Amino acid sequence: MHALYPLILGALLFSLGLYGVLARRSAIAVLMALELLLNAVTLNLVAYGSILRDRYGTGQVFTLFIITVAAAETGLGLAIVLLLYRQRATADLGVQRELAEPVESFGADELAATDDYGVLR
Amino acid sequence: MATHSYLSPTGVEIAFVLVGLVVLGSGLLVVTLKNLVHAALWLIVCMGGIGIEYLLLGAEMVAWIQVLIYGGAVIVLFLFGLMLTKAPIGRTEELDVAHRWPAVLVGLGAAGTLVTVTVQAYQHTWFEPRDALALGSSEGLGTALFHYWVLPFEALSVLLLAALVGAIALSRARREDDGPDELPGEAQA
Amino acid sequence: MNTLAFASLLLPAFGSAVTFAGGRDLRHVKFWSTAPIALALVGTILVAISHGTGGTSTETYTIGTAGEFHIEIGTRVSGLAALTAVLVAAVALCVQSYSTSYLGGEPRYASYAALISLFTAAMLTVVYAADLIVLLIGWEVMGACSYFLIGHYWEREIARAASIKAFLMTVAGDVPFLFGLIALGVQAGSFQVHDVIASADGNALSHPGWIAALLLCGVLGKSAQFPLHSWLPDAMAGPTPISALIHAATMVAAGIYLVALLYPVFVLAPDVLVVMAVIAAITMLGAALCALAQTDVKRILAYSTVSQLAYMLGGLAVNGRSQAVYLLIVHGFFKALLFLAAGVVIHRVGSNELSRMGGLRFRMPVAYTTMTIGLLALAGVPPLSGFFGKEAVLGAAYNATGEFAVPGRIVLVAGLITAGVTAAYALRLWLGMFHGPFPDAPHEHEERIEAPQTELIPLVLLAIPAALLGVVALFGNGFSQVVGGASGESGSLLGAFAVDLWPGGMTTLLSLLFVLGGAGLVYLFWRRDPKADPAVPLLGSLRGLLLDGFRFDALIGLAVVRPVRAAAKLVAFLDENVVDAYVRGSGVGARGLGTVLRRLQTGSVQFYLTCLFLGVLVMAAVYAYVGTVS
Amino acid sequence: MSSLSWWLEVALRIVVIFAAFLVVPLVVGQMEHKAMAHMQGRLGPMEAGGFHGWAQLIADGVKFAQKESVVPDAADRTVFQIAPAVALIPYLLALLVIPIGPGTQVGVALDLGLFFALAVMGLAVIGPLMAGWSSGNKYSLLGGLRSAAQLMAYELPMLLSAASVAMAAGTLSLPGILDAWHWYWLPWQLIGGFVFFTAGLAELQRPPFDMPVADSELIFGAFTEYTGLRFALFLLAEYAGIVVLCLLTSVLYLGGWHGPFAEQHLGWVWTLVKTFLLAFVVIWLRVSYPRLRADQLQKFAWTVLIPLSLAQLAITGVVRVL
Repeated sequence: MHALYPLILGALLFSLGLYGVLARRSAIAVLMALELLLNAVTLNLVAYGSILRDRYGTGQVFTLFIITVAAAETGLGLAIVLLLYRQRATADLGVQRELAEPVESFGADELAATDDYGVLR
Repeated sequence: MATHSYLSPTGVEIAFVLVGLVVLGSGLLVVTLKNLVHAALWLIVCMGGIGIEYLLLGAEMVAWIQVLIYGGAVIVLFLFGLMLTKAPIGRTEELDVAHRWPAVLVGLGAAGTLVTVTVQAYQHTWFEPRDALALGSSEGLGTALFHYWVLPFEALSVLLLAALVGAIALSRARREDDGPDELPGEAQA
Repeated sequence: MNTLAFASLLLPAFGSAVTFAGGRDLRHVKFWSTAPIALALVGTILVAISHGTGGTSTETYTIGTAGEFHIEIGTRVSGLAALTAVLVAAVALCVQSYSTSYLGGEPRYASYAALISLFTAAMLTVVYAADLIVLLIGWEVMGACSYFLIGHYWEREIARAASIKAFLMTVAGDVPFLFGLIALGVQAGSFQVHDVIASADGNALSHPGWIAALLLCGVLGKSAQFPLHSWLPDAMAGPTPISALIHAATMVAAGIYLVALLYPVFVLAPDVLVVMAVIAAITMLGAALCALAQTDVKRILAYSTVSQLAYMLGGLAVNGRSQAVYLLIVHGFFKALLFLAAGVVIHRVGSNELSRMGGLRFRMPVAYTTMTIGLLALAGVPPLSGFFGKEAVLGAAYNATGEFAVPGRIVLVAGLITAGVTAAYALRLWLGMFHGPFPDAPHEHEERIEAPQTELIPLVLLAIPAALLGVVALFGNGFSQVVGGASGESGSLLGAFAVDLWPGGMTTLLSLLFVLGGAGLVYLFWRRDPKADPAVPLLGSLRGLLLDGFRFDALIGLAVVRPVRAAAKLVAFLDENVVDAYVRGSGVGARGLGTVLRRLQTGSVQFYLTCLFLGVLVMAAVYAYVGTVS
Repeated sequence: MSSLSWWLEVALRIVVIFAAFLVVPLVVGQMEHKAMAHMQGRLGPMEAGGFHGWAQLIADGVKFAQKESVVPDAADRTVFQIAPAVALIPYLLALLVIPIGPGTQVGVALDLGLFFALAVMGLAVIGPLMAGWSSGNKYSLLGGLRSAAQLMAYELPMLLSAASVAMAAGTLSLPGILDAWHWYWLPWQLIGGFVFFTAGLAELQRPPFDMPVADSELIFGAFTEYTGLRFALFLLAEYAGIVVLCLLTSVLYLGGWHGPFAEQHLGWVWTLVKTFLLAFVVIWLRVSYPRLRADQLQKFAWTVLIPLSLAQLAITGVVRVL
């Protein structure tokens, strides 16, 4: 098999996941996009394991590891999202803005005039 | 190897490309659909497709583990989480950020860069998926895992334990003074 | 002997510390301010006796290094130092015991007494110092002490202004002085007084002229010579005992002492000596004239001090080192006496003004007697000590030859005229204070208002040397043998020829004529109207100018203060509108940038991630491109 | 083996398995009707068709087929319609790898058969979830939520006890496991068998683990809005699940086609006998036990089944090493 088939599939899948992580507002959707990212990586690992004829099974073993980690990550991530949802009644990442300056110092009017990124219109 | 050519793809290659198209299509739907549950369901398709790709690459064990973990556990978790956060039926407006062009730019840029680099590096490389079959079986993978990767395996078990404890701690992180903290769904019922 | 000197030096310092630490208990303060100085006096006298006429002795140990130089603490006892130390200790003791009653009731007496002790210790440090750096420390501590003591009545604006003025003017001299000391030490290769004098004797200094000029600046400041003299009359704002201390023995004497100490350096710079002579001439005559015009008793004495110090400086300018030192010591005693006696009178009368006094000779007989002795000495009436001191300097000027001839003429002429003026203001002061009618009391003979014993005893004690120290001059060259001849202890430069303090016939005649003339004029005008001030008709229209000290302060204000103020305004303007503009500009700029960047700080994690990945992408693309090209 | 005959054989196997897939669950369903009717003394199901009401199942089928297939307005149509298929198909796939007799009497002799079966069974649980969400009904949603919680809880003991057998046999292939089977495995893997069977019941949401469809609380849980054939498909999926679970249990823990005699020729009979016996137990349990509460359910999984399965793993390991 040509090496490019799995590798390009992995690259494109990775780009899709990247887009999803950046573009989705729902925390769960972001987590799903994250799974795409992880799968792109594992696909590459398996492919490289075959391409490079690795006799220690590194590619597949690490794919297993990553799948395990992904499962753990999903569990924890969802626990966090649920906690967030309990406290804020939303899983929307667009309104989680604690990293920004407090609203008081910025002015409510200005905040109202911001878009999803918080960038002033 | 001279026998390889783009013009005469093998059956495995054709299958791989077809399934790959399914994977990419479903992946695209996962990140673009306005309906979150649909996106999650398409994620099943995507994961299953990747599992088949693993099979085609000769990683049999990994393929079934992919189906088992993703299909049986991760997706169920996602659906569970979606239901707990009251995913509505139908389109969720404002599911995406309003200005998607930076994300599109990053996605396209990443795709362009990665594909360019990959093509430049591996345009003359072929490999035989069947070579991986011995390794991809349960015996081969188990041997590799417990001969060479025991320590990472154990470390991973610790990680899983930590994740378990963490998840429990997170979901129990309620104090007395927090007042009633029912799930929205239960409150409704 | 050196140890004893060191102990004498440390005793007042110790007393100062204890006085400071001891709080306000009056008896405690009185004891600890006088007893250590009394012991120090005994110590200095023993040092002087044991030193005798023999050379110098230095004893040091190193306490630190500055570059290749060692700073060594220790004492250097010479004849000059031993005698000056006795003067310092004696005057300090008198001042302290006098102060116990003079200022004993004041709330700040403790700090005052402690500062006097510290002042004394600092002066003794200057006197005994074996190292120029240590000398400098004592020199500057004295400046600080004088600042505090002159400003003792800091509630009064005039005292605050005077203390700041004294500090600034002396420090203005100290800056070049410091450079001079450093240059001296560098050129001599050592800061040891011993080495410095040796290298000056060996003519090993490359630029003695510059060094002497720089050192002279410090001397002018400390010894209140023109043009840095005006702080001294203003320093009268301090308590009277302080004036006695500063004028007689410590602060101002330090400048003369330093020139005498480093005389070989100055001898190497004849130009500086001429300058010194000119300055001395201007100062002695101008100050004496000012003294004649003043109505404030203490200011009269202050200007007289300036004038007398100019005599000493003049003596030094004409190779009359021994004579100058002799005058220094003699003057120390009679000037201390004069101030303390004047303090007694001022305290009883309640005013500094001469016009508020008169006819006190029966009411305050002790003050009258001692003050008469002091004023006779000041005026140079034989056989009192002042006569011999002044005659010695004038004699030196008269006898000056060679390179000292020019300064000699200048000093001689100025000195003779000043002698007349001095006699005039001394007589005026005497008549004004003790004769004629007392302005407010009709029964002037009735009651005695004598001061307490603690104030009178120092007067009597000081009156003895003021009257009798002239005897020293009768022993021919004995004194100059003790203090080390014309050019210093080693005396190798010009030869240790014996210097005779015996008054010369010519100068005695001339100066007595001038004294008689000056005194006679004043007496004549006084006879005409005992109630009036004889200086008014005597000086005529000049009086106003002299009363203001030649309006020298106004001149300084015009020449120094206003330009400095203008410069300060300019600097302030630059600071506020140019420098601060940058500061404010950076603030505004940062704020503006912050406003711009704030728009990036949205709090949206995904936005941050987008930026992050864009950056990574650019880097990856660049890397890929570079990799492709190469 | 020529290519043609290979393809033929594959086609044949698939047809046979598909037929079995359609028939056996119906038999189990009929069995449930009859057994429950007898146990509960219910007279209704005894009427249809005369003797013992043998045609009751056919009557039910006709009734389901006749009914209108309603999709509620509030529902997510596509997902609502696909859900029954998603629930059913995994069991069909699982059947593919389960051997019923020695040698080639298996759909596909997969090297990772056990793994495959468990993986696709895990997929089957998505069906009720989809149904519960897409119905647009809060009872359905709650049913779906309960399903998800329950499924996640019982997946683990099931896998662990299955792993015990795989460990004992040293292979993940189901025929391989049966080849390695000895009679003493019965006591050896007894605990594992109990855990596997119980957890399987919970995954199937059979009573007494039927809290997700608790009819007295949630009407019919995730399936509330379903009617007609789609509802029938869900029922079929449930019975197919019972069949697959019982088959797997018999293969893993009861020796499958092993029997006291005639193993080679009539092995499949032994398998079926064991399977139907287990199915009867399933029905029996439904009739006998009250429904567990949600917390009891979770507690049972985490504090009883998982420790038991871990103990079984330990026992297996120790015996293997000895």
